[in-house]
Amino acid sequence: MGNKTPIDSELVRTLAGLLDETNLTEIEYGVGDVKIRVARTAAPVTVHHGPAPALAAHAVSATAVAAPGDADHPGAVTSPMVGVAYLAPEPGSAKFCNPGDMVAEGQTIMLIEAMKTFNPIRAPRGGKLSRILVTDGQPVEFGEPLMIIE
Amino acid sequence: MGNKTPIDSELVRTLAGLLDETNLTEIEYGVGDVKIRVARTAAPVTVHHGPAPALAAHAVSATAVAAPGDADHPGAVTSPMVGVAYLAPEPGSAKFCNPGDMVAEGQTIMLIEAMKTFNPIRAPRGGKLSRILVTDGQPVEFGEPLMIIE
Amino acid sequence: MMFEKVLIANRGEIALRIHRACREMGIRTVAVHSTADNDAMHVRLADEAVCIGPPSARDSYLNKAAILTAATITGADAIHPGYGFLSENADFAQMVEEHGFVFIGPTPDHIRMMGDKITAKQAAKRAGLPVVPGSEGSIDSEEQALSSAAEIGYPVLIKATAGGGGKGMKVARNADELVESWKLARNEAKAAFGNADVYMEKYLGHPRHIEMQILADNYGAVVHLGERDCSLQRKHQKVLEEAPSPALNADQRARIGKTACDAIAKLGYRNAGTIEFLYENGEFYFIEMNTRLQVEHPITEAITGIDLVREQIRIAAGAPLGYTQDEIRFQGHAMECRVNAEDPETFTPSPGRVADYHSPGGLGVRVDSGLYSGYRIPPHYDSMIAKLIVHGNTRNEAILRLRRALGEYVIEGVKTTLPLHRKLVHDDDFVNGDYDIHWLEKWVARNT
Amino acid sequence: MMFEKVLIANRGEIALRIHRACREMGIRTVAVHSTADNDAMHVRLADEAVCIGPPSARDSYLNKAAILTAATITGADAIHPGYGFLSENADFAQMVEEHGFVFIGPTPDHIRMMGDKITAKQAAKRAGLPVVPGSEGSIDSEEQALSSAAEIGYPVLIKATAGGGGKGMKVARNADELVESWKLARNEAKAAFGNADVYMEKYLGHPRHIEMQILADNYGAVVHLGERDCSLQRKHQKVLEEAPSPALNADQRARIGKTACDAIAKLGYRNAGTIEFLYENGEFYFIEMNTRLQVEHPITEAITGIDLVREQIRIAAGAPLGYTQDEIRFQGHAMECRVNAEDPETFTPSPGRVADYHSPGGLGVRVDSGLYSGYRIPPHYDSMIAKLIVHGNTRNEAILRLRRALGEYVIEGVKTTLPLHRKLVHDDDFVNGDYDIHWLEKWVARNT
Repeated sequence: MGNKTPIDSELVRTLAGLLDETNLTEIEYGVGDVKIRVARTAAPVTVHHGPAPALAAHAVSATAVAAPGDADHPGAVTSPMVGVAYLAPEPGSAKFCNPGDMVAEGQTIMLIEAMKTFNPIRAPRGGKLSRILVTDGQPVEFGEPLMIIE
Repeated sequence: MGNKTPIDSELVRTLAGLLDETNLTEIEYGVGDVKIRVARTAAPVTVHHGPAPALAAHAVSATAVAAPGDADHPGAVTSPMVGVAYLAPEPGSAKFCNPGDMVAEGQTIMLIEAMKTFNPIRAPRGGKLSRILVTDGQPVEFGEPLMIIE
Repeated sequence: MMFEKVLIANRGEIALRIHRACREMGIRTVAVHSTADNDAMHVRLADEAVCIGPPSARDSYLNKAAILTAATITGADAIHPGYGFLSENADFAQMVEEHGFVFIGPTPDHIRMMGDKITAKQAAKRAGLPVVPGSEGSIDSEEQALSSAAEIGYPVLIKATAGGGGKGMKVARNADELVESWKLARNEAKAAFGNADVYMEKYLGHPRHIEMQILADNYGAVVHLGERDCSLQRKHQKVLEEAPSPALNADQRARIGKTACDAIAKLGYRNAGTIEFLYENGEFYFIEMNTRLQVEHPITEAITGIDLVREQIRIAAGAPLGYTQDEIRFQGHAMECRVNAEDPETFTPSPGRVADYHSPGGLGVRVDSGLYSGYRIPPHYDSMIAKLIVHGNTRNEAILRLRRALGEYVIEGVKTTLPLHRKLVHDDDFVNGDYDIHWLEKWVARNT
Repeated sequence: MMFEKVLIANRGEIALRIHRACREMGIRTVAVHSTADNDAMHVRLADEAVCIGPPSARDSYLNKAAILTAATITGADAIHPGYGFLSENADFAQMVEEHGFVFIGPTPDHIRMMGDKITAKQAAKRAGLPVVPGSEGSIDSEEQALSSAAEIGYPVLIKATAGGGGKGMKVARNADELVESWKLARNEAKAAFGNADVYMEKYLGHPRHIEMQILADNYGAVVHLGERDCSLQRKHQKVLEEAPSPALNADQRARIGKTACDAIAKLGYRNAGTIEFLYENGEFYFIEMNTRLQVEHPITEAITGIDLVREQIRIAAGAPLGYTQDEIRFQGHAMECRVNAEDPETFTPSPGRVADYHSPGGLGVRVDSGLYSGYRIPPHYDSMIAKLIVHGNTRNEAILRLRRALGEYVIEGVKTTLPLHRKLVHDDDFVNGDYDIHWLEKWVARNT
């Protein structure tokens, strides 16, 4: 595959480290084409039998940078597949939608590329797009929250 | 050591099994010279992390046949050493004391043999001897309740 | 050149096993997982984790596109398929290669060849592996039946060409029984399938399941790592395996090992593979070849000191084997218990929360399991949750160590087959190594 | 005749270790324990358990009468003393024998001989073991100093005969320094101890601690199981051990091994034992002999495949070794981390409740520990709570496996030295095997 989309794991890790250090819950960071947002809400630590055989912190998933809480948001639109999210139909053109826009049910709100196929993601319901949780070109996992429509 | 005091572990196990089966909390059993009492109160199971790496039941300690609760009885006299308990100064003679007797502080209430030495066990306080928890010739552990003086 | 990052396209203990091998080679790991496995041990331990789909295996662990996308996104060099799921899917292996990743396993062609029973048997025969002797075509006369049986040797099994499910199947132990059996089989076949054609095979009454572990590099070097005896099966699922087989001696091992290596060389096969045989009265009969890592590979690792997953990765990265058959030493005896989250009497699956978990330790004991205290065993997948492997200097040492370790193993909160294993390892036939592939079914019927 | 019941006169991981060996030999076990160890793993697993005293070791694990009484009551045949506690107490060994039990270890006389530093060194020298060269008596003149030093070889150490604690101790690297050092040492000795007498020894600046494991039966057969390198020490406590030593080659191993075996044969020693040496510039110097099982014995078990506790029991029961030196094969490389319940920076003990416990598994990993989730580590005893042992085909494999296993090990609720080990195994000097007995102290000072 010629045009892999390499993600800078180190950068994510650095930001995750800063998040810890500064006790922030979210950092958004952009340099040139690269935009990264890292966030962390209180991790659902199992208190009683909790820690479990791994240092959860050391496996900072490269793609799991959205705040875990967003996935449970009633208005969250989650990714139906693993792939790369695109907010505009082609590089340089206008985004499908922007925070504050009213979107209609069935309207294409972003694309997810998987296996060289661009899969349109449609709004599951109409409403106000309150937040976009991913950046253009960001790898997303299955189930990862993409946008919030309220 | 010529005259080892072999204890019949199987018998203890059988009684322990019967205890479970019949849902009793105590069984006393005597045939000829042998007398065995097995008892069990609700075991102090650690509920949360409980079962712990062993089948507690399979290690029925040969000497731990007194009810665990007795050790916590305020009037309990516990064994200061591991050894064999004797209730009378010599075979065939009268017991040092019997249930119902009033005993005086410092009075010898039994002997514990360890390493061929007979160690007198003295009443730590005066009072009424309400129960004798061991039988003549029974092996006892350190800390095992011997009698209850109330 | 060695890989920098390997994607593990599997779950459970085998995903953890592969992760560990990568870690020990300095290779970074990507765990792909379904939403049901968010808390799985290997997901927590991997360098990167990517959720590829919902619990249903079809949409996650069997989802070729999602796995390849995850490999692309994370920049993996190679994909290890483990066992089960896509491990013997030739199309997947081909897609992996077409997308520029390395598939840690054999070529798609070899997977395809061995994936079809008929092609596999033909290929095996051509490559010189012993197969169950049988008639070339249908047996259409008494004379033909008698001459075929004489050639094959009694007992023989007469089977409907169109058949299955035991219909039209008859055993003949000698020439006296043969004609009647042949007639009965034809009649049954005619009645059941509308086709009276029958063929003839050697009948194996009490075979053992014995398999040879093979390693082959890309340069024609092939070695075998001895056999495993996997005769203890219930509903065609292996339950307890051992290596070496109590039934073979060193001579037989060397002979079947050489036959297997020669066949693998002739086939041009690469990477790890297992040739499964039925074994009876000193003779081996090819059943099938597994073109992947086996569940029971750790017992081979124990007796050879060779890390099979490491070897798979090395071979896939283009490294030569680097040792020859005579450098492989077999040391001691190993056994593996597969522990399932199932009722040990009814075998009903028992997923759920593991309240307490404590694995046995000490000399000669290995546990491969993704369990931990508080882990929830998801209901969506295979019920095998742990493998307990012991190694001893002798078979007797291994049995005593296995009993000891089974006694220490604590898995609370779900039902497991540990009690079954604890009983099995005290059985006299087991202790004597005196069992065939039917033995365990009968033992289970007697003991539950 | 093999024992039917063995009493384990110890606690913690080594009591569990001994229990496991007994179980695997079909021998019943008696755990004797203090009230602080009622819930200890080996107490739960043993066939019988007898409480012998309160938490204080003096009144329980060092209470000879209580232990012998427990042995009598339970009808044990033999007593295994483990390490520490009464394991090198000659009087105890003698009492055990006088009471008609078998002591699983050497004779009381050999324990006594090796228990006294001076007797031990004399015995070692007579038996042909290399000792640190030194002057026979005090050095009373410049001429005597010069001739002694020439004989011993520089650098030399001049020490006060009456001394200790570094007073009156001087190093001379060559003849030019010698006379002044001798004078200074005498003056310091005179001032510190009122006695100017000094003697001379070879000075070792950067020695390694290397020890040979020995097994000897009651019939004169002696073998060595190779060496262990235990140079990584902090305050004279071993922290991480490996076998073989990165500093020795096969030739050196064979040579010092033969020297050690010959000495053991000459001494008429029986059972397991360890001869500890300082090693510098290709030379070995006897320090002491441990007449018992060592904490670090599992790394020897890993590279030889020999179960040392089983061998101790077999020898004590009168069995012959049954193998010769040339049948012992050294395979691969092993390392052991001692995990203590201590702050990894201040080394303050950290007893208490283990909230979560998960031990690493997989190929080549062994854990010896009595810990479990919910266990309370009592504050009364040694802080060592677990040993993590790995085995690989090469030293590099062992290091990578150790890193992997340390990463999986979870002990929550108390502080442990796991973080120290996790850092140590990444140090370049460690990776290169480039360390002596002083190295770890400096490393700790730099890293905490």
